Amino acid sequence: MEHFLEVKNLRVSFTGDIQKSIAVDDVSYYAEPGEVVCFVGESGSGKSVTQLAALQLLPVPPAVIEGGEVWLEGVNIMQYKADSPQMRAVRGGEVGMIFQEPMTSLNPVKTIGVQIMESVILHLKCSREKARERALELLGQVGIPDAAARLNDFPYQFSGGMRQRIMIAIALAASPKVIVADEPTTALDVTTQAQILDLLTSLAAKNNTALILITHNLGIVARYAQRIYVMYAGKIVEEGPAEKIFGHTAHPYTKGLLQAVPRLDDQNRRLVPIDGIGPSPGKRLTGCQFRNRCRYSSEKCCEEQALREIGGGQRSACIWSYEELKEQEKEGAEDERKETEEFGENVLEVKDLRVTYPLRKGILNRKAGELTIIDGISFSIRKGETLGLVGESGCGKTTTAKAILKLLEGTSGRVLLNGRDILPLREKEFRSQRKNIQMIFQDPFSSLDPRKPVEELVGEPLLIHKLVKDRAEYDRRVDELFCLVGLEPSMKNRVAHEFSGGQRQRVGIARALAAAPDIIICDEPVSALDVSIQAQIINLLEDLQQRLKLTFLFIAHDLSVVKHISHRVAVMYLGNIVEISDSEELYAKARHPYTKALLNAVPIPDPAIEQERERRMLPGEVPSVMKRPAGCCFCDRCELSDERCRKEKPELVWDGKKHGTACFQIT
Amino acid sequence: MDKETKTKIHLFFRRLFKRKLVMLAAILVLFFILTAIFAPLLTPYEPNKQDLTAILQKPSASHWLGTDEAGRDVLTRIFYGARTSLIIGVVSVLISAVAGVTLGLVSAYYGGLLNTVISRFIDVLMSLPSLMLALALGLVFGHSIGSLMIILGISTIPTYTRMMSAQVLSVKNQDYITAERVAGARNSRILISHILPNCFSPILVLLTSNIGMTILAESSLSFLGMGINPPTASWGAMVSAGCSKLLLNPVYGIAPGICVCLLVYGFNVLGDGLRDVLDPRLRGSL
Amino acid sequence: GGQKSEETGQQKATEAEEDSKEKKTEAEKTEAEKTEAEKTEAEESKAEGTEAEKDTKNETDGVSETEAANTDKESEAAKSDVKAEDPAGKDSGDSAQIKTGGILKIGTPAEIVNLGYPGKPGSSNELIVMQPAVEPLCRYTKEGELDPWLCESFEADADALTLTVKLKEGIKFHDGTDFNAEAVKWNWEAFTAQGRTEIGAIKSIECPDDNTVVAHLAQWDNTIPDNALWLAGFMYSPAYAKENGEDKANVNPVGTGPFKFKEWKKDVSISFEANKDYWIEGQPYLDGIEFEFIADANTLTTAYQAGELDALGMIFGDSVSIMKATGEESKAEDGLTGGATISIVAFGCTDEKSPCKDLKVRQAFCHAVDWETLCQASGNGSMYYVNQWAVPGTWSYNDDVAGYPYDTEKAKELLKEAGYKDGVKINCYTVEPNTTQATMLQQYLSEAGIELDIQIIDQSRSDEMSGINGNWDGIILSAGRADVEIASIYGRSFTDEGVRYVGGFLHPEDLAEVISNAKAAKTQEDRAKYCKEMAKMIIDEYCMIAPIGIGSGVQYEKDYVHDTGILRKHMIAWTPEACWLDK
Amino acid sequence: MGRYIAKRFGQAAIVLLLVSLFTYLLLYMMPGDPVYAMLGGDITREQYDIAYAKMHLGDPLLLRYVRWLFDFVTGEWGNSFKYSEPVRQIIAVRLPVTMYLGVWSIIISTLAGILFGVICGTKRGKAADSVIITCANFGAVMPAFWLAVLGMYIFSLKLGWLPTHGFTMPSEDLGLSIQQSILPLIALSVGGIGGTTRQMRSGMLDVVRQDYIRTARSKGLKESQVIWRHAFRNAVLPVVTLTGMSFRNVVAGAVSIEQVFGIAGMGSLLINSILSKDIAVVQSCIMIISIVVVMSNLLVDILYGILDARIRVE
Ligand SMILES: Nc1ncnc2c1ncn2[C@@H]1O[C@H](COP(=O)(O)OP(=O)(O)OP(=O)(O)O)[C@@H](O)[C@H]1O
Ligand SMILES: Nc1ncnc2c1ncn2[C@@H]1O[C@H](COP(=O)(O)OP(=O)(O)OP(=O)(O)O)[C@@H](O)[C@H]1O
Ligand SMILES: [Mg+2]
Ligand SMILES: [Mg+2]
Ligand code: NI
Repeated sequence: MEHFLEVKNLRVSFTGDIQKSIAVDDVSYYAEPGEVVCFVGESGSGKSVTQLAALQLLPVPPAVIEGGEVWLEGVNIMQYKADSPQMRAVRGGEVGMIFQEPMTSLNPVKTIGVQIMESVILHLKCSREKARERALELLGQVGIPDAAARLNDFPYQFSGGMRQRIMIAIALAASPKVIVADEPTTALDVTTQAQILDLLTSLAAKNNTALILITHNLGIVARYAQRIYVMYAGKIVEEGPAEKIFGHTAHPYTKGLLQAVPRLDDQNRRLVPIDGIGPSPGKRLTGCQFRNRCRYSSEKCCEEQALREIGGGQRSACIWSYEELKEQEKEGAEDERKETEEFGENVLEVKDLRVTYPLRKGILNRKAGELTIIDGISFSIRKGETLGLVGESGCGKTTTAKAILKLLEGTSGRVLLNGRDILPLREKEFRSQRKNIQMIFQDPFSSLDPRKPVEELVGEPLLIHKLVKDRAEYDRRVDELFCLVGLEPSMKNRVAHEFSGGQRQRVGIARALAAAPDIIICDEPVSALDVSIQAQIINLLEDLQQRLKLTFLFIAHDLSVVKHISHRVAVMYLGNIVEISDSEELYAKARHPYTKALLNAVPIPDPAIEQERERRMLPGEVPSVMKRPAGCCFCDRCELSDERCRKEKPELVWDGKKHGTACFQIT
Repeated sequence: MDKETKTKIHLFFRRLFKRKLVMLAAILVLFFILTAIFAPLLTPYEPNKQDLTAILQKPSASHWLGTDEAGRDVLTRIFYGARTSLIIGVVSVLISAVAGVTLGLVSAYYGGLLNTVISRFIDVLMSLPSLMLALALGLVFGHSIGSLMIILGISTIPTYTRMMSAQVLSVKNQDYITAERVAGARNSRILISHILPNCFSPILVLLTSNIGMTILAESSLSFLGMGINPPTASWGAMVSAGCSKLLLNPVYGIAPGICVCLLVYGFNVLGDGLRDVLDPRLRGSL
Repeated sequence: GGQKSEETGQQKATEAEEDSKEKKTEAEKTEAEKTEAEKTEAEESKAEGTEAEKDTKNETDGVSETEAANTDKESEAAKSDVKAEDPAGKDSGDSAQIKTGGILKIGTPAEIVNLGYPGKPGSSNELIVMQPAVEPLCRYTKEGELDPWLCESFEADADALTLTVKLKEGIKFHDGTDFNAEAVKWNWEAFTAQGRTEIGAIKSIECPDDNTVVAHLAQWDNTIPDNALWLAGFMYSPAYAKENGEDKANVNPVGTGPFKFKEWKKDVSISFEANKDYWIEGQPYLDGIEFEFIADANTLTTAYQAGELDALGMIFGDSVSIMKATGEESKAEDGLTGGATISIVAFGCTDEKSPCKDLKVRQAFCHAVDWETLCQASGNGSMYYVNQWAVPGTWSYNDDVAGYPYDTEKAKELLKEAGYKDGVKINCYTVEPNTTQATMLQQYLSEAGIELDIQIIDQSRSDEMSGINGNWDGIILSAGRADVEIASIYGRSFTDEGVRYVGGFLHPEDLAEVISNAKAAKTQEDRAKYCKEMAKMIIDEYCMIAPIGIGSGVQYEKDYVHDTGILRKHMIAWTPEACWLDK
Repeated sequence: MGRYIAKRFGQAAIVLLLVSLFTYLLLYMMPGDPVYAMLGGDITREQYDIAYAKMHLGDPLLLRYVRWLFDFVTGEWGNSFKYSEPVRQIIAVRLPVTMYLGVWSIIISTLAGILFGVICGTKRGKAADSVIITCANFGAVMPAFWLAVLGMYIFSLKLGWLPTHGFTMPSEDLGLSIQQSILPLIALSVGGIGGTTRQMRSGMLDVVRQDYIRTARSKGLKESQVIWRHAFRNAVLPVVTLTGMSFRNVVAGAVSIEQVFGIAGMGSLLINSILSKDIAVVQSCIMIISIVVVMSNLLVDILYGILDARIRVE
């Protein structure tokens, strides 16, 4: 075989309860040493299954590998049994794997040293002492400080990013020639994501390893990939060099993906979501799998489409050529986003909000101290405005939201809702007021009661606050709400798991809207969703705001999303707001070093731009409230920090009325 | 929508019975339920009709499994005993489940002092050997079916409470419960219509296998002479009475013992099957 | 042994005895038997003398009817059974030679709590188990006559209100202290101090000399000889009791018996080892006796069949039927008199809620049941039917008791007369072992329109109901003592001074009078007359109890077990010193 | 760690106190007069009064309880009315018997159960799984006394291989002890083996689906290594809990087994003492059981901590 790793005509299916479902359908790809190959596609498109199948790591019932060859260095490893010595030598030895969830991919009851050394001993056949040395070396390579001391620690003692580094160390243990990284950064913060990916690609380049990177984030693809495979419904729909895919997008699905993501460099663009929901392996269409969501589909799409060469190493499975698509695109031109710039009174005013958790100790659970989570933050939101709140994981965004909603103990400061301080109110008194302030949750899966028809969930606030007089009115209102969020009212008797993620989030939005609140707090409402659906939800929220004059506190860790939707943005770090400003201004003229680092870490889905951007990595780990520095909370990761930063805590300094920054080094 | 629920139920059973063992277990349980219901039709004898001239006879054409120490037909008593054993099993499990689940629900949800009090109470119950508890309560309450059910019920309360607490603790921090609080729902509403239904599937599994446990416990109590009041036929009483007459009519002790085994086995396998079906991670691999 | 005795220079007799024992253990049997024979002869002559004395006394006190010559012979014969070389010995005749050594293992489900302290052992099982170590003043003959054992003779004088007991000489307790008149006195007093009333008529005790005890009675009571010489006649070492206290003494039987107490593993076993200084020389033959307590009927019988036990004693219920089913024959003699247990239905006649307070209901109850069949079916053949609270074939048994023949129609009629046209519900309290009986009763009664509601209660609750402070609102299925001497038994239940069932039974004055007459009777004729009258009254006139049957007692022994005497002459008294194993 | 243990003991003391009070009340509520329970029904008023006074039955309930509690705490556990012996002495004889059998049965059932469970969990759906799990299910539901009676019937009576009853400590007579222990141990362990197998199997099924197992496989470990090095330790955690829980029943003794094999252990002692209302014995037994429960819980937690580092910090 001419390629180092080549997979040919891989087919995988799952035996389900009712029928067999095809997860990977005739997929072929290859990778060369030193190359970074990316797989992109929506959730469920078969990216993981493809890789797992190639290494025979799928659970064998229910999965069935129906056919295909996997050639590695000229040997078809598919001929070996899953537990055969040859296959085992390949796994870990020739091919290293890194999985999506760093939290669950390490054995919780074994020290990381054991877990790394196990791999080393297995493939390098060396003594324990040698293995230990190698493990230390690996940990050093992946950037874990003080490796020798940490070898005996357990996975739970590491942060997510560090665990992912350990996973990488394990994957690298035997210096494999191929590394498969299955969404290695999806669960991580942007800053950590950038660190991990940089690490991976640099190690791959150094060792001349082929890196197969699976992701659904197109930004990442643009930054690192050399070649790209776009998967949809178990098939590769487009493949080619990165610049070609971005610059000369030939498949409508790839186009859809690109248009659906908000970008940092967007100028007031309305997102273009891919309509409909993602592929379902159970119900396969004839012909092009994408045709029911494709705006260019025609009758010819019902016929089977093979990948066609379209030049420059790019292949696409669409019947239309690049030019034909371009032609049709002009007809449906992109619409601009309308702007409203008039905001009303302050709906919500937060003044010096502090949240603490008690630390308990001893036999009697005495309160031994306090852990400050939110360290005195202030902001306000005007009617019809969206305030974005960004920050790394654990900085206290959710805590802020919950504190405002009075879901936490240990809150101090003032929270004025329509001018009235709600913090001193008792739960009973506040209960009737709850209809004025609602929330949309991050996880559409866990935020809906899995056992209730969604109609009951959406209608519940109506009943609780007695907003309807009778059953008829109730039904009417619920139907209205469903229509409002773009759901068929006929679906209202289904339960949550009968909806797709996006639809569930719509239900969540409908529920938040039911009581016609003054303000809605959105806690990362789109971060759990696929890019295509993310766009739908963002558009929906924008539309609803326009129509109903809604006010949002929009929490996210994805700066591009926040920038897209918010009028103003507050950047949070370790329980403090370090910078707050109008969104355009913030992105154009970020001042705080942390904000700058954040912006820098966000990839932009365009290889051309990515290549020109200067890359500055934010050092260090995601902060923890347990280890809060004395002065400026950011001082230990900041390049500019000096003595004063380490001793004093900077206050927000206002430049004009709108732009506040909490940093000594700026003014 | 009615149709939808129908297909859902249909699907549920199809998954459940896809494995032959579960099917077999279901048939077993059903079989015993049917014999219990139709006991009078299955036998020409009365369960309590004695024939003191024909005691402890070996199996014969007229008495397929022989007779017991009062000349009653053993097979007939097994049929009727199925009633007692099933009723005892089901009702006492319901009693303990209702009590245990309520305690667990309330203590885990509210926490604080209530939790402390309930947990200590459960600790106390747990510290007492269940048989001794049943025995002591039996002396206090007597040995009617009713009190036996209460007694057996009380001694299994802790299991439910513990399990329920753990469930509630995991569910109570889920976003959908927070969502209810955000919507302004009262605690009672949250507890009853959201937390309870979502904690129930492991309890359901426990329920089925506990029915078996209770039937077993009843036979142990009978063996120690603390069983149900005569002349009511119950498998437990028969096993223990029959065991001491193994040399006279071996079938008398062995047959009800096998019935206990089969029924309890049926319930257990059914419970396991339910667990597998209710566990979404196992779907498709069954 | 021999060396030691030389050094200490003990008496020759002791030396000889020790020697003989040593030889025995060395299996030089012929010699040993010779020595033994000499001793036995001497003893026999002694025993004859005693009997002669006793004859005269018995004539005067007139309690034990006429002392027939054949009784003498019989008792002698019974005794000579024990003697190895007696050619006329019935039991031992076939197996000629007595073998010594071995441990007799007796399996039993009985529960033993008290072991020997005067007045504490209550159940007949306890009396049986303690006999290897603690002996009574008198045992019983087959006819139920007192048979002097630790005493030479006794004399009860109704007019002088005395009971004079002459003791055997030279007997020592296991702790080395002497058995003498003071010891008897202490034992009787300790017995009463336990709160027991059996020998309550004894007003004072004097010891004219070391071997004579005289008890002075407050009033004449013809039950005194039996109670004082048998029940209260088990002689415990006063010295040991005083030194160690009641509790310790109660679990450490120190008497005069052929075996010394060795170990009591609670609920597992009690073991005794041979008493080398036993007052009958050459005896005991066994090295030890061990009672194994096994509650489970299956295990007990299986252990016996598997050869792990030599004998089964004090068994009932399931064990008996299992043994029967496996074709084993009980070695017990039929028609034993004293100390049997009787199963009865005791009617609660006084409780307001009890339907049984109506005589007609009680009679209907009795007519409704086929008692004989019930007795057969529920007793597994170890029970025989009686229609009164007395032992058939004894002088106190009344053949004129009409009883209540099985007649369902009559029962219904009586019920109707009592005003229960639509039937009546009666509570039946029973302990677990009797439930089969109860369910059988239930069946009969339901045919006559009586619904029996069976409530299984534990023993202590049952005892409480039937005890001095108790009462019950239906019937109690229970067991009582059956003996030849029934007046004191009746006195314990049907008089105001009674202790058992007193709360539920009526205490009619006429009955009380007959009972006290029976006790105070000075001639056997009177005594029998009153006793028979009592038996008839409580059945035919007041119908306070319905007897179910008397436990005949079964005893299983392997063929190699000889001369235990268990259930041969008396339900309780046996001859541990004479047992031997032919293994 | 020391602090943690101290805290646990603090909690345990409260539970023990409650347990003793609860038991006391329960015994008090039970029908049947303790005097009769001790002396039987055939007693005179004098006998009754003597015993009544001796047992302090005239004193208020609370006073009796407090007196008992004081005695217990000071190590003076009182005398058994029934056995006329110090309670400590009685328990000192019985507890070792029960513990000996119980601990062995726990060891047997845990080890066998784990082994079978692992086989089942890894061979899910195969013949071995079906056979073992069917046996385990039946084993778990077999009434222990029934099994005991049948076992004795076959092995002791029909085949004559084993003694029918009795118990000897191995220190006294090893051969006899082994012979006598075989049947009781089988009867005691079968249920446990069944239960542990089921638990272990479902634990394995849970664990083999976890991501870290996939990680282990992706390292190229052999399937057996994956199972024993990675899956086992995680899957065994619930079994540890189960075993810890079963300690309670071990000390409480298996009454029916003791009865069948004529073994004088804690079970029969407890039951008999309850029936004869021998309060001092019952209370002491319950306390011992509770203490063992507390200790075993602690042991389980410590073991948990060893097996799973995450628990250690909390
Ligand atoms: N164990 C399984 N049993 C049944 N179906 C499965 C199983 N694993 C995966 N599938 C199905 O195979 C299809 C492809 O799944 P895969 O995990 O490869 O998606 P993916 O592209 O990696 O998505 P994501 O971005 O969410 O990781 C999905 O439709 C999924 O439902
Ligand atoms: N119940 C709790 N007890 C103690 N600390 C807590 C608790 N809940 C949250 N924290 C801590 O509070 C800090 C802020 O948590 P929060 O959930 O608000 O972060 P976040 O910004 O929403 O992060 P993410 O992006 O991961 O959702 C975290 O460091 C977390 O460890
Ligand atoms: Mg995936
Ligand atoms: Mg959050
Ligand atoms: Ni034995």
